[in-house]
Amino acid sequence: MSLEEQELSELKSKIGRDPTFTELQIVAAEWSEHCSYKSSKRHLKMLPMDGPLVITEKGYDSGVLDVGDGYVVTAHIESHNHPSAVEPYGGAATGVGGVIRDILSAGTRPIAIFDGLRFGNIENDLQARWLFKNAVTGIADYGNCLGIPTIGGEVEFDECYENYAMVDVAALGFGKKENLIRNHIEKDDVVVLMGGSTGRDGIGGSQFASDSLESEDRSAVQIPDPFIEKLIIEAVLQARNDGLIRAMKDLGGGGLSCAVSETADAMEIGIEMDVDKVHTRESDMHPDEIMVSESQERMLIVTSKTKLKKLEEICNKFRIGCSVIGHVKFDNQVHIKKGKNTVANLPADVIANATLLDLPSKEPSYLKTIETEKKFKPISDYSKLMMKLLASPNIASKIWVYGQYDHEVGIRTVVKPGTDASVLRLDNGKYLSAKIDGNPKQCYINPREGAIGCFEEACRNVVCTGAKPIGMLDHLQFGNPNDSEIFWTFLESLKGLTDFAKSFEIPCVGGKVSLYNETPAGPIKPTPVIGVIGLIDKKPSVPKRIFENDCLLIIGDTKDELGGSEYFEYIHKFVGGKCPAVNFEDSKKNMRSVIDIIDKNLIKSAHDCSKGGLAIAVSEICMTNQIGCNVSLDVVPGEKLDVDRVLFSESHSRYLISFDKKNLAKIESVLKKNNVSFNQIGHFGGEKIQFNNNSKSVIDLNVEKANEIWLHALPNLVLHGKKTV
Amino acid sequence: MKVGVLVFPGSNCDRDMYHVLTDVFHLDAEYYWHEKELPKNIDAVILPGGFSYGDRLRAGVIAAHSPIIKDVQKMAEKGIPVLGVCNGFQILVESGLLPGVLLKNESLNFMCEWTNLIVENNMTPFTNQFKSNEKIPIPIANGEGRYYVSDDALKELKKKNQIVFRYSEVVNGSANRIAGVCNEDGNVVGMMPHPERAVESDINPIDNKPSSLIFESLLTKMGVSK
Amino acid sequence: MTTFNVHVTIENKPGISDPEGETILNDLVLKGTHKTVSKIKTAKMLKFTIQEKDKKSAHSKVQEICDDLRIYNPMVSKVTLDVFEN
Amino acid sequence: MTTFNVHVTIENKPGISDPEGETILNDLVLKGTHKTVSKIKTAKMLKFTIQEKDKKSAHSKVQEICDDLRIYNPMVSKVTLDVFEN
Ligand SMILES: Nc1ncnc2c1ncn2[C@@H]1O[C@H](COP(=O)(O)OP(=O)(O)O)[C@@H](O)[C@H]1O
Ligand SMILES: [Mg+2]
Repeated sequence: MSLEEQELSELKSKIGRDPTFTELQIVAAEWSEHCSYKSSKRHLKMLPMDGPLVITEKGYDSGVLDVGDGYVVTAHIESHNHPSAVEPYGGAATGVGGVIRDILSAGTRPIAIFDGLRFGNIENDLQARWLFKNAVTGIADYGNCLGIPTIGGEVEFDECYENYAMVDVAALGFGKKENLIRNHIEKDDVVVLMGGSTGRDGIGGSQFASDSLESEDRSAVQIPDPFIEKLIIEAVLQARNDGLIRAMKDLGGGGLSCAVSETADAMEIGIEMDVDKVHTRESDMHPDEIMVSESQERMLIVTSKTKLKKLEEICNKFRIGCSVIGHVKFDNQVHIKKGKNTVANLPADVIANATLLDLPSKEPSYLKTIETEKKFKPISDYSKLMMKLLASPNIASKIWVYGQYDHEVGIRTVVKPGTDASVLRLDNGKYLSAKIDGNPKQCYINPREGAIGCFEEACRNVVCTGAKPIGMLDHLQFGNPNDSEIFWTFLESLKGLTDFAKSFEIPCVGGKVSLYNETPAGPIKPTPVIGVIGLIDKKPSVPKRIFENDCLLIIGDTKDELGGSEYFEYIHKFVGGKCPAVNFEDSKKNMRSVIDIIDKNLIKSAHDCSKGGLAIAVSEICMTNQIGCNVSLDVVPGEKLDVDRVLFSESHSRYLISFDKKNLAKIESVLKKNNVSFNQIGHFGGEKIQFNNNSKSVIDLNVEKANEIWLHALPNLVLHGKKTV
Repeated sequence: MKVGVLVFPGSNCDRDMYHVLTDVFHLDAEYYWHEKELPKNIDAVILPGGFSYGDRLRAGVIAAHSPIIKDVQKMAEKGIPVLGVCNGFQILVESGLLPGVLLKNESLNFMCEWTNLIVENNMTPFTNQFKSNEKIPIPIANGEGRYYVSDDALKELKKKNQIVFRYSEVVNGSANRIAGVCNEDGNVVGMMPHPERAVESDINPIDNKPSSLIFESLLTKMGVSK
Repeated sequence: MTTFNVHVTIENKPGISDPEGETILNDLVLKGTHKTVSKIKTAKMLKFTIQEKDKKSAHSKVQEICDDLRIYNPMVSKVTLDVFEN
Repeated sequence: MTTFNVHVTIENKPGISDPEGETILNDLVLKGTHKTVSKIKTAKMLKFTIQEKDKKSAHSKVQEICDDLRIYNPMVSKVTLDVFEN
């Protein structure tokens, strides 16, 4: 681990002397991109962070939202891309562990996990298959053991992740407002390291996350221990109930160095600690190794001298380590000792605040021609094409994934994974809905509109359950920021997200930046992943079974926007075209209307159109309800388009509403009042999924057959290496 | 009456079970940490699900050596109702209170899904309100849930009416599709599916009444009127 | 007292199926070009480090632990012990 | 062609922690009366049955399978092969 030459001279001039070896290691860890956000921080400020429900307190690692009646919801998102690319099982599992501890740090109980997974082309890439399979097992083993339900996520495959893994994990917490950790420290307070022992595993992890994979330090492998994490959760929550915690921070990237210096900096205090007091796994660890080790499952707790004994008793009960490693001082210095000797003594704000960069940006040249479409071969058999799409890895059912995750534990899960957003019941009678979404194919073609699209899609998913979006998490994942073209795509995405968040008044309550995501073949496509949290005051829309003669209606316009669509990319192997763009006014009207008709209890279910467009969205409804549907493409609202474009365009802001015929008039009147674009496009019944255009049959599929293919395509590929269609 | 909910390091359905006992069925329930003794005045004992000791070595085997299990053994001998759910079932099997073993699911994966149970024995303290062969929609969530006994032992189980629940379809490769069994006296019952996840209508997408009967059976057994 | 390493191999008794071994064989090994493999059986191993006066007592001690603490479930598995002097 | 048994032992590399072994040691073995055990390390074993012309090719074939099919991840684990003639 090392500092750049210029950073080294900066450090020297700030402290007025040469740093010690340990100081160098500490600063290198903390000034890494991963811990310091040096490339992104000055720009992230543009995101709106405040809102009527947002509670801010210094030192929180997760966002806090007031959901009324004395309760709060916390939220955070993290990624573990680099570690997962070399050790998918452990990397993905410890990713879950890290984000859970962020939720815990605020003093709330983690109640849900979400995972966003991205890999290379699993149809022909064995490595991608291996990565995918092991990452899923890693998340399952960790989350299941903790007893925190994994209730949603996404899975996507794209050539740009060849030999790489994108593992994003988000988590939600819930608790009483009065139980939030206040992070107020007093003189003579003691600093406690709680949890697993400190070993050599994961040394250099944060640096590793900031390097590209070729130059990685492959020693940064972390072994997950969900059992200890579970004990930490229970111990911390009991200590919280007993009022034993003054301040708390989880240990993540940069290990003790980061946790200690960031705590000291945020609280404007000093901390003096002794590395000999840290419970280590190996006896011969150097001070700098102890300081930067990224061993998992550890928490830093500041407590008062008088409460220490009770905290130790709790740790004893839960058989977890608990070392008093230091105490609070008021000199704003981070003072690291080994026994009597000082090995590092630096001002906290120097360590915790790397000099922020202002990197240059330039529009990538590939964007100049990306919208130009090529001429496609005409489609002779749309039904056959549909079967192929239903079996494609990005569209096939993900039940093989979420079926391995305990999504019921905690007995809150009202809407289970499998449709759009999942819904949890809260203790105050309200409901929480959440989903994460990304779309690198669209973000590559248009970083701004693509990012906005991810945001809107996550909103749409939440809106489909009847929830109003109240908060957003952003995770910005890009290649090497020193490449000005890559940095431009980062800025564009960020600006897009900011505009959307401001216009829709959805505050950003947390996020993460992950840069240097490069594979041997080059940078990944821009991969922002957006999480949206929604609140439901009354009853959520739990999808009800659809029967014969129920109606299907679409809200929103279908446009000629097939850039980045599965149809272009999977069927025609074409990357390019016009990226779907969100019209903010239409988007708002449509969201409002959907929430309105759900509130009025007029529908059976709402489903948004996303990957695969209208054709796939309708098929999903049919397959999950085991009923046919007859759809007329000529009455779909929007521009007049060729049949394939109506079927497969991935235009945003569209919702499919299924309902009992008798409610048609009422629904129409709400929609008319809201002045949205809509039409009844079909009715349910029979055993066939049929699309007609001007009474001519375009697609005719047997529901049962389609369902078989859709359900089994993914496990067939992953487990048996078999393509289904 | 008082129900003891045992808590082992790594239990994670204890709070769910407690909620159902107290908030849904208005029972007096109390947690007992695995190192504690069970007081004499307990009327029923429940071992909830989770990952005691992280499922290390084998699910349930380490917890089966907990001090509190000796008390459970004594209570079981006295005829007090004991229910083990999921990991609780695994612990009861590993401690010898119930016959058989629970092996890795045939899929080799953790499985979380809704399934249907058939009630085979409606004479236990947890099934006395069921009609024989009644169907219960209920979720499973486990990695080591495949029940196994030798063919001879299976014959014995059948003869002594120790099979309490069976899956209505093949789920994980369990012998005879067994999902739950009891001891010879019928007072100790273990089951892999999670009744505590199915008794409330807002989280049960199918029908919450059948699962409720598991707890109502206990109330009936104890002579508590609902 | 001498330090011994005792390797305890826990595997299914004959007649008890081993889906994991079968899956590795069928879905992984035989899918490739490796047709000479005819069987794969999985087992779990615990390597004990133990201080005992001699090899024999190291063996009997670990055997006792395995039986007492149900390190293996005798209904479905068997154990094999190999003792090595450190 | 001869039939060989090849035992593949997969375990965490030295220096990489083994939480399962630690739990078995601390929460099971040391809780009892067995204080002479100082360490337990877990490993996984795959027993291959393979037809090859000699011991050497049985060894190299199985090693190749383990590497190719990513039976273990060399980042975390190491494998040891023991070949036995049947
Ligand atoms: N990795 C995953 N983990 C958990 N649930 C997942 C995962 N991938 C997909 N799902 C679930 O499958 C359903 C469909 O996912 P997706 O196609 O991404 O939905 P949408 O198109 O509505 O965003 C959702 O309920 C989602 O939460
Ligand atoms: Mg959706």
